[in-house]
Amino acid sequence: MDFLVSHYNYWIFIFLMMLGFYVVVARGNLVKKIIGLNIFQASVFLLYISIGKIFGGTAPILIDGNGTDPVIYSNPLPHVLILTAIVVGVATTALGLSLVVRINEAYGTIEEDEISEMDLEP
Amino acid sequence: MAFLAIISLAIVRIRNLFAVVMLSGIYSLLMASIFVILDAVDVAFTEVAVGAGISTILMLGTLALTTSREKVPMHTPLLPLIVTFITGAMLVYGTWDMPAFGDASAPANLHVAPYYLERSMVDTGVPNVVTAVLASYRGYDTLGELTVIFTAGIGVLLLLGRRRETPANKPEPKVASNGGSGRSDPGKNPAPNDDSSAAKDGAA
Amino acid sequence: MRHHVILRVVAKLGIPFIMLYALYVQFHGDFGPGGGFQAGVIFGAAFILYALIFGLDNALKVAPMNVVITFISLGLLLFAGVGVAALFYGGQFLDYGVLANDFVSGQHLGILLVELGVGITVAAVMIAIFFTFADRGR
Amino acid sequence: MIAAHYPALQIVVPLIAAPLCVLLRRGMLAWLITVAVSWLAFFIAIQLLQQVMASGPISYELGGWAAPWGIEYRIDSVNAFVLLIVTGISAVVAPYARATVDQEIPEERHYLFYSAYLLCLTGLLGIVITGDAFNVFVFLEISSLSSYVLISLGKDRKALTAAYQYLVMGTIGATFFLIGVGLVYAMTGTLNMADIAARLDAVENTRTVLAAFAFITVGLGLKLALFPLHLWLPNAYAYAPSAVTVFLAATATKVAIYTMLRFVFTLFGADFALDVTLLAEFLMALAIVGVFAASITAIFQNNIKRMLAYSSVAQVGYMVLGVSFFSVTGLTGGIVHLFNHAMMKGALFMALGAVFYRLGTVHLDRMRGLGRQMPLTMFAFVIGGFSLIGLPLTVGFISKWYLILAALERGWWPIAALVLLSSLLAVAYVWRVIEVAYFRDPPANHPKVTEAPLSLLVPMWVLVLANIYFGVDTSLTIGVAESAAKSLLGMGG
Repeated sequence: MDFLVSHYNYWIFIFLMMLGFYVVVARGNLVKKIIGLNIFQASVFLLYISIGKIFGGTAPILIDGNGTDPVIYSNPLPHVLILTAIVVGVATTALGLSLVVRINEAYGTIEEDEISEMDLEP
Repeated sequence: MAFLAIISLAIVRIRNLFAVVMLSGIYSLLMASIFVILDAVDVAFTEVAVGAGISTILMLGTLALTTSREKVPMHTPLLPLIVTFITGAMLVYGTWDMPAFGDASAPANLHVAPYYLERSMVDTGVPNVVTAVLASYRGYDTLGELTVIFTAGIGVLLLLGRRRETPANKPEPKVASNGGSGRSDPGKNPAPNDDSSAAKDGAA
Repeated sequence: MRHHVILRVVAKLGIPFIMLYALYVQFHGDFGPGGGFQAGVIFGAAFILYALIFGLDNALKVAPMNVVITFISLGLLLFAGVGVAALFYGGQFLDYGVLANDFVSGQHLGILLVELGVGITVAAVMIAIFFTFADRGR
Repeated sequence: MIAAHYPALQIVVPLIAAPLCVLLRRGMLAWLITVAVSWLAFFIAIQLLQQVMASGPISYELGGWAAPWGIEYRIDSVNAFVLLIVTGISAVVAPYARATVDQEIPEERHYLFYSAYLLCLTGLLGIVITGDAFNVFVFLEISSLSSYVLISLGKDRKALTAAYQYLVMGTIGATFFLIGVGLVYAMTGTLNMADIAARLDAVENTRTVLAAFAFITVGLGLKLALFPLHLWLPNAYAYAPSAVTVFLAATATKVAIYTMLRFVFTLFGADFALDVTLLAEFLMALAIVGVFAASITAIFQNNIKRMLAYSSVAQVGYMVLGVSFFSVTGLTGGIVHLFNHAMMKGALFMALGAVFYRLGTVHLDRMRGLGRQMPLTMFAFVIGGFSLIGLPLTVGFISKWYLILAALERGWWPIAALVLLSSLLAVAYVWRVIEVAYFRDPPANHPKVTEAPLSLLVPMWVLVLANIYFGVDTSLTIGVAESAAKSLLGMGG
């Protein structure tokens, strides 16, 4: 039971992660794929942040400034990593979407099936 | 948390892409509030600005340029389901030996992290440890991150940018938007193009 | 949206405050949550709001594409430049400690400059991406 | 004094050059910068390799913070060698790019193109040089994002879908990698590679580490186009602009393989990979199936760029095969094939780029009689093809020789036989091109084609001659590769 309580939140993240992943692999709409990627990545961010959470902790902004105060701070390192990863994520999204726009201009559709049909005929 | 799950399920089901984009904005907001609960205020701030702000705007922009209806897929998504299931199972398997959530004595919170909390004020004089780590201890990562953003900017300009460098092009935006893409002609056979270049090279 | 008086007035009043807030986030990042990236996004959002309400053409008059592109590179150059400056002062790459007389104030200066570089590039990239998307739609 | 900062300069020089190109807004200037930077980077890489070979691994602490707290560069013989490959290829591609880019990309975007190219170079070098697990992710994304853009600039509209497909697959790969790194961090509390390696022993048998290992391997497998995960590669290489294809084909998968080597051997350790997981058997099976499946597909391609792209998937199989032996000879073969494949594929794709420059297509039908019209280009293609097959006196022979040796060393002669057999498949697809180019008459209704300009021929022949030179004199390549293999297996070197 203890084990369940201490791990259930990881499993929720995994559920979200897999939903996002499923959207990416299963859906043919190019925009929806990108949204799926976003969900997928966002849940990985949650996984990282929850690694760094400490019960009873607070945000890692030092209060009296010398680091010896009795307050517990949560782990700042995952926060830093995820800040970077979020930025990387939005960069990917922007690029992916501009590719979608160009594909729509070139093919007139954003459905994967229709595009691959058009590619097959010479 | 339950909200998150419901919204993401809705995203999978709903085929009106406008609704999906809105929902994913809400998803980001919820995500940000969870980040606050988990003490990651900086991350929450960024997630709101990026996920609910910029991403949503970009998505809407894309939908305005393309279409907002998703079509019903023709094939049954069995293989993706299996792949997803295996990945998920692997992850659940992986969490089995993970330190309990919120445990102060987890290895992640013991080795490197306390150093930052103790030293950042002494080393850098910045009380926000996240900023100190971001800009100084792992400043090189941030340089990389900035380069990623730079790359995205360059990429979007390369893909969608229009010739704006020469003001002479301005009066005829319609023409420029076609010429700028260089690929709006769906003809696949580049024959006219290479003939002319071959002729030119032959002359030279 | 050219004739929505309320929108225009509210935006005119609001945009300066958004920018001010961005600057606050930018330079207060050492003490509270925030920093160059968030500030850049907010600053970019101010321009995006302007473009949404007053039209892209007006926005392009305020921030011509050429200028925006220049700022994209300037921010990155500022960041990398701080790192290279540290090399010239005899430190390792990105070692801000050597930038001023004592280590801590050098670090502080370095962090400030670096965050500024992040802010500039992020804001410029956001504006550039939005403008190109909006421009494409016409 | 400046020599001490070579590791930082290796990355910083191309990184600063990229925004500089954007600032200057002149295609010509941007190209000059690119060439200068590539050569400078090549020079630095040579210096670094010499330093490493002379005095052991170099460590460079960025920001002056000591290792587990700050990020460090760690250069040993393995990544010094890969740095040399990447910068060397870039040094020949950069001059080559001028003519093809002039033709394939609208003039007003040239400066952006070169900027993206430099970013791609920065990303690849950054992955190779760093000693920090998370930093790998950041630079992986720099190189990936820029290569999506570069690929999408191809003339055919299929380049767009190819780039999109690569973007989705690549992002999934990177995210998997991120999950893996996160799990490792959760178990060890550190991101520095050497530190992880030291602290991982204690938790080696946990399921979390196993899952992390699986995610990192799959994520990188996507990036290096390991057989069942290779779907993005053929289209991406086939429709990208010529210079981009040359550069990516010769470097991107190599860097991904290096990263896998680094994670499997340095972080998790060969013992862990062998004992706890079935990685060796798994990789070997995938490699061999991959070699055959991809080679056979290659035979049926009429777009020659696509054919070579499938052949790249097969060649990745050879490299992974070398790795999967987990022995010094096998690893030497794998690592030396990194180098050799960069040489041969570089030369082959350059020749095709020249063909495309003149013909505007690389379709097999249109290449009839090309052997007489573009003799130098096609002869370069022939030698590159021989190297691909593995004929003696070319670099391809050396790698196959080592692979077969490694197989025999273990007593696995069926595998040696399979390597030989797969070479026959290479003969089949290379021969198709040779036959068409030399033994068919040129099509009558098309204008006459002339030899490619010098700016394309010179870099091409530099690589072709390198193919032959390193096929005869192997002291440099094998020497370094052997020392790299030994250091990976923890035997010093």
